[in-house]
Amino acid sequence: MSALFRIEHLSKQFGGLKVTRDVSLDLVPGDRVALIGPNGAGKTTLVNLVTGQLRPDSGQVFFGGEDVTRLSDVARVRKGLVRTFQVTRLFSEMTPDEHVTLTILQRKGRATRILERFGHDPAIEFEAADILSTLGLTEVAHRPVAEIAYGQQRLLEIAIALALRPRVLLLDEPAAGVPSSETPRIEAALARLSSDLAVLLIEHDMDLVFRFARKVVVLNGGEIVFTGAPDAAAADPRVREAYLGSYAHASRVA
Amino acid sequence: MSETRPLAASGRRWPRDVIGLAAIALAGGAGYVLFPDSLAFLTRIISIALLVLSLDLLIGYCGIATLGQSALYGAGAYAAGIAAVNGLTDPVALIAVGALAGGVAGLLMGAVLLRAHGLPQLVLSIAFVQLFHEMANKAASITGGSDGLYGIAPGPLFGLFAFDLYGKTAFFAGLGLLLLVFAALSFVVRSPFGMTCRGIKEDPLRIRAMGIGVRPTLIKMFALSGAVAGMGGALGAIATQVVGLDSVSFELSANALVMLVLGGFGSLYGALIGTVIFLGVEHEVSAINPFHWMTLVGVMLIAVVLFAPRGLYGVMTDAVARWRGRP
Amino acid sequence: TVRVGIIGPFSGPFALQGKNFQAGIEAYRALNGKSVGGNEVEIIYRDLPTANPQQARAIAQELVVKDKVQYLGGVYFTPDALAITPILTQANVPLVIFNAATSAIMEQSPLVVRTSFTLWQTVTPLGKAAIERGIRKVITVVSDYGPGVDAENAFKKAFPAAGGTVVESIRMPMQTNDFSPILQRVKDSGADAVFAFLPSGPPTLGFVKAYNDNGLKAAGIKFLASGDLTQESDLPALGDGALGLVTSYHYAVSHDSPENKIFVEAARKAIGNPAELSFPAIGAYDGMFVISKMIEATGGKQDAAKAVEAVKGLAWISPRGPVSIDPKTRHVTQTIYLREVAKDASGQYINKEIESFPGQTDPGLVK
Amino acid sequence: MQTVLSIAVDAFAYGMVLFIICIGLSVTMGLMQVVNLAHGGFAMIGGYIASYVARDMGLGYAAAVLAAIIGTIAIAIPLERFLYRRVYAQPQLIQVLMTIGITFCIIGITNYIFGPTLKTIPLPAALSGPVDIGFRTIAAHRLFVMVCGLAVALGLWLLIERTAFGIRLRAAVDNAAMTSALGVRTEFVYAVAFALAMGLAAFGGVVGAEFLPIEPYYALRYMVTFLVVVSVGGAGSISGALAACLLLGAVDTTGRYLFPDFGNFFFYLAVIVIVCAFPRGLLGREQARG
Amino acid sequence: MPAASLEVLGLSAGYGPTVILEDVSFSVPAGGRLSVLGRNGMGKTTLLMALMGLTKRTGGEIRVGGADVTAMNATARAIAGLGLVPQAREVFKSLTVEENLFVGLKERPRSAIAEAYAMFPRLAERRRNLGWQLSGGEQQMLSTARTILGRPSVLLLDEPLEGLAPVICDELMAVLTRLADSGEMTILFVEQRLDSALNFAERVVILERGRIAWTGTSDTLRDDHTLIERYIGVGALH
Ligand SMILES: Nc1ncnc2c1ncn2[C@@H]1O[C@H](COP(=O)(O)OP(=O)(O)OP(=O)(O)O)[C@@H](O)[C@H]1O
Ligand SMILES: Nc1ncnc2c1ncn2[C@@H]1O[C@H](COP(=O)(O)OP(=O)(O)OP(=O)(O)O)[C@@H](O)[C@H]1O
Ligand SMILES: [Mg+2]
Ligand SMILES: [Mg+2]
Repeated sequence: MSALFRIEHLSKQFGGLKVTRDVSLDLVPGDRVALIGPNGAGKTTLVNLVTGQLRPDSGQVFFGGEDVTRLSDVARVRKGLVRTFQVTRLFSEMTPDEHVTLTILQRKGRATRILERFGHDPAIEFEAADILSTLGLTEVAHRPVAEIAYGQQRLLEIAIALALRPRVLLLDEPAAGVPSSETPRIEAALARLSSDLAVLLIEHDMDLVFRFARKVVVLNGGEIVFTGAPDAAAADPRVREAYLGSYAHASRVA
Repeated sequence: MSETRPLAASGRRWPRDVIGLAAIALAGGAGYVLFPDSLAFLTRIISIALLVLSLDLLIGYCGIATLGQSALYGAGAYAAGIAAVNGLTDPVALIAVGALAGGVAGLLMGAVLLRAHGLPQLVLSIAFVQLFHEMANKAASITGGSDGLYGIAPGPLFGLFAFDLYGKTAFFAGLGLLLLVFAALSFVVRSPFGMTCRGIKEDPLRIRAMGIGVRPTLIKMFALSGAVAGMGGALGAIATQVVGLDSVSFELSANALVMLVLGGFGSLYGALIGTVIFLGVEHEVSAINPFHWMTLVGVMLIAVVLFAPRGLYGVMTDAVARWRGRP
Repeated sequence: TVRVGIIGPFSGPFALQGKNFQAGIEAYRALNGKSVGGNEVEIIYRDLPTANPQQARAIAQELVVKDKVQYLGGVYFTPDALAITPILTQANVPLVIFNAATSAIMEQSPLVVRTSFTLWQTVTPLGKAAIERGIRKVITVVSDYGPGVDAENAFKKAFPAAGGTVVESIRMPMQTNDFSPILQRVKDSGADAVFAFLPSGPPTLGFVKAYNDNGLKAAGIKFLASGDLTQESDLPALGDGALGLVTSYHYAVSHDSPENKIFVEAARKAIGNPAELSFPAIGAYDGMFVISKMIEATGGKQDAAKAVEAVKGLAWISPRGPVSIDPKTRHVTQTIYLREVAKDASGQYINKEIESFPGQTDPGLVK
Repeated sequence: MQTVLSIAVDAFAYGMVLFIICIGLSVTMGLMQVVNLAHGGFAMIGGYIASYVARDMGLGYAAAVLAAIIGTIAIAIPLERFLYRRVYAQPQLIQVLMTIGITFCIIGITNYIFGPTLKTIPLPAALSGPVDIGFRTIAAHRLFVMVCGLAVALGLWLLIERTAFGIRLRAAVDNAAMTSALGVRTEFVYAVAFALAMGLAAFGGVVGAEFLPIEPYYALRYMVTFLVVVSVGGAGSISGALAACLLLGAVDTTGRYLFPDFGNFFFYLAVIVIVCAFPRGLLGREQARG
Repeated sequence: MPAASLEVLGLSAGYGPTVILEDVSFSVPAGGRLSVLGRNGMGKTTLLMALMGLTKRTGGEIRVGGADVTAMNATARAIAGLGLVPQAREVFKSLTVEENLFVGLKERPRSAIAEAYAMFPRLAERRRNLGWQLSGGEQQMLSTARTILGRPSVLLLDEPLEGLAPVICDELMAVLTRLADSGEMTILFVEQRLDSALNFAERVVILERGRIAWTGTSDTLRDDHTLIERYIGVGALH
């Protein structure tokens, strides 16, 4: 299958620090890839480069065969290249329902209409309610985000991403702050994603990584040091030393 | 500033809007009955209220720092004034000219201001209004410079009501305009556009990640805000028949900001209340003691910050909430 | 009772000038009583801190409609006066201007009378006086706003007419804090003298300082100006640096006449701090005189046209010297004095009159 | 060549004056994140005290400067305790409202007490009068201001960037709750910083009085200039403020010499160009990442 | 400061008018380790913030080493020995890593910063970078190290493992265990990962809607699957 999404020789440095070194990667529809690596390896930076929050020093990003390296972040989102944030970025005065509704409106090209009422379209209301219930947010759907617990805010981040109907979804530690008992919700939401969608997951929760991923990419010092099946990653001594440590589950998988 | 109530509380809001508009109309009527001799002053309040409303659109709804709003007001005032001096006398047309000029100036200002954020943005706005001021001063042959643009003689409103000494026509024209604008803005701030703007205010990066362009949205708001301010300026020009350099000054912008914060930003009612209270107090206090009233106004501002940090409108809604909450 | 509404800058950046309005009025009332021909005169002060025509209009309308004043007086700024003139006829109220100095105001309404001056009037005699002092080449430096432009135009007309040349004209922005570069340029221009106009108040201090510090005084470049620049209340701050500056104006607090002695004493008492007395007080004092004459002529009844008619051609000896109201323009005809900053016997800085040009009308109106 | 040198000297002198008057505001606004529009008011209070001490009491210039600084701080401390402290954590617009209120009060009160006339601070003989610096003359006082400006810049930079107090202050501004949870007495740190800023304001007001004369409306008259200069420099950066003052001083001075009729156009166009080129201020730092 | 005991008696706290925590009482002996568990939004963060003096307390009492700290503000409590690693990390964005650590030193000499670098070598590499430039995990390390540097006698940790790579988690847990065991600190540990929480602490408190729902030893909880399912959720433990 031809690549839906491809990174070629991407590099970025801050001051003297090379945070991304000649990274190349591709995703095909249906891919479920986990990107792991030690803290500060450059995972979030890579996402920023791919989604256009940062400009790479060199290298290219292709999406659906088209070079999007020069496109703005907004244009990339509209094409279906969607991310979530490692640290939640939400509007504290708005409710989850409003977040999702606004996102759906955008998808339909109606987010900046002046002569329309917000939240008066039954179809959109229905879709928003559906997405929120998938992530177990129905109960807090109409409370301002400032008042809901952090874990729920994490889930809302994902809800927004889903409302955009992405073709490539980049999840930056979606489970951080979500209790292990709630991670199944995230997994369930991810499992329901359509199969022609490619997902790249960054996570330090290895349980989630190993249950979700069909391929693991390990980043260290800005470079890809390993690409392969989850079992192989868990067994790889370099990966274990640099990243996994005594991770119990890894030994079980291996 | 945060109200804990969800912003666009679903359900029907229009009864509230109608009540709000009726309240404004009623307040206007009460002003007419209670202060029949101060109509020129009341008209001035309305004119400035439009400026403050337009400022609220940018500051309260989009989080744009600006101390240059009077550039838009002045653009409307001068455009209407110059059109009037050159023979356009229909007041409605003059207001439209003001709105157009304000809108165009708004686009321009947006293009400049959106290049920075926070304090630097504030400075851009100051520079912007100062440049406008200089230009109006330099172009004395068309603007009258520091002597003011005079010789504005608007024709009768709708061909029926002439502008008179008592300022009745100007007042009612202003009140009508205010009601129209207010109704339109109440709708706008609850449209998807309004919601997007609030989102931008809090986190533009988040809005971008949702796939919404921040700049185009804000530019739109600048144009809208400019049109509102421009109408205010045009109203002032028609009612006073003179346009002075003060209408494109930093001082006017700063005063408008003070009025807005006083009333409570992020709410259209706050903008109105702030304008009425500030100008009303200033007018009364300065009539009572024309020499030392400034201290009293200063004390009032400090007191508001200490005892009503969310603005006067915030205090009112809190009071209503408490009263409702009581069984 | 007859009510008179006075509009002036009683607070804000021009509070000093407003205070002088008040001093002039109170001095008049102290010396001439608070009633005219049996009609008690009541003064209502309203504050208008800066040029703001909208507010001026609102205040004037309120004074007329609500406070039922029969006369309007005061007004420091031109745009404010222009905002008031359109309502005078319908209100049946005359406006006596104590300061606002643009010639054109008089044309806006037949009910306006002015007792102050215009820059055309004060500056024009300076042209001849400069030539007499051996000055041939002058550079003009004025603040870039209405009065400044008037001053520049007046000088540029009068000086060449008397045989001199204006080598260069500079208009500097109102908010100029550092005058050093401008005076450096003046120095480099090679003129014999600089003609300057700045509104009275804080900036004059920096200007005069820069004149001295940049060595213009030492280089023998003369300093000519309209009297606004050396108003008496600013002189102590200007200090020795101002000694020898030559200005032309319609009034000096130190003017030597019995009428002025009486006036100054009364006005100083009214203002409190004697050092604060300055030229707006005389416009107000004479303005009150004119208003009194109007009240006398109408017997206290409201008749604006008759009141104005009554003072056309009126002539009297003001503390500033002999003056009259020009029947055609309704602007005050007066003596303009050439003065030099000096120290008097008691060590106070004064504008010492050195020459007088009597019977000056406003040349700005007969352009 | 002569002209260029001459302009350069004027530009430098004017830049230093701006710096010395504005730097206190850079501390409150940039570092403490309090938009203190009453800054001019405090500078003016300093000026009045100095004028009183030097002119009416006849004490020396040095005594006047000292008295101005101490007196202004004495007035500022209760205001900090009862007014400013309430708005540190509030939105900037609320701070604007309150500090404008304070400014109005300061203007009203000084107008009432001292009257609306200009007040001067007599200079000692060594500082008054022109000095010949070869190609032109310049006021001795200007040289004095230049030296003061450089000294203040250096001292302040060391204090903010290199001392424990500076680090704690910046931490408290960044996140007051967390700073106090780490055991730092944030209220004390704030009070000291505020006093410092007000002392600088007073110092600037006195030293700069030759350029910006002391009168009641001083508090508002120069507000725009102060705001512009500080913000162009970049939030809380001493070197940024210095750079901005020198740059804007140069633009202003050159504009006024070469094209006096359009002086302000140049100034404000330059402001727009600079801010567009450096959207966070000259030396302001980026504050967020995606 | 050596470890001190922590006693909480009938603590209630909340935000504005809403009360979140109600009548919470527990105690930890000096040098003890206690894990606080509970689902999302049950008030764990609120509890730690209230202990530190950062949310409004509406009732109850807090004692550190026997001394009543209830009336103190956050600064005074920090000086009295409490230290918090907040959930949101709260690193000073505009300060460098080294300056961040400096603020946490309290009265200790500057050289003590080396301890933090020994704990997290990654921070030493980034010492001149500003707070906002750090990656999520680096911020977490910085936040934890900053508080530990101040040698609190009672350390409050709000999900300190979030965002850390597994190797780093291991190391941090080892450090924390050592600190408690050597009697230097009493540790209150809020964590979402049940196994880490149970392995670390001998005792556990479970919060449910702002009240203590269960308290007991880790071993009891580990073996009681119905209890886990009820208060924490299915599949929490592998
Ligand atoms: N703007 C910047 N300036 C300087 N250094 C930066 C900047 N942004 C990121 N870095 C550095 O680049 C490195 C990679 O950061 P990045 O956020 O990509 O890490 P990460 O792999 O996502 O780590 P984590 O797992 O902790 O989230 C970090 O060491 C960080 O300090
Ligand atoms: N600022 C606030 N204002 C009002 N309510 C709040 C606020 N912050 C939190 N809450 C509410 O307090 C409750 C407890 O929140 P808290 O953050 O203490 O939970 P938590 O147990 O730490 O959750 P998590 O596991 O997600 O971190 C939640 O219901 C939340 O909605
Ligand atoms: Mg990351
Ligand atoms: Mg929590």
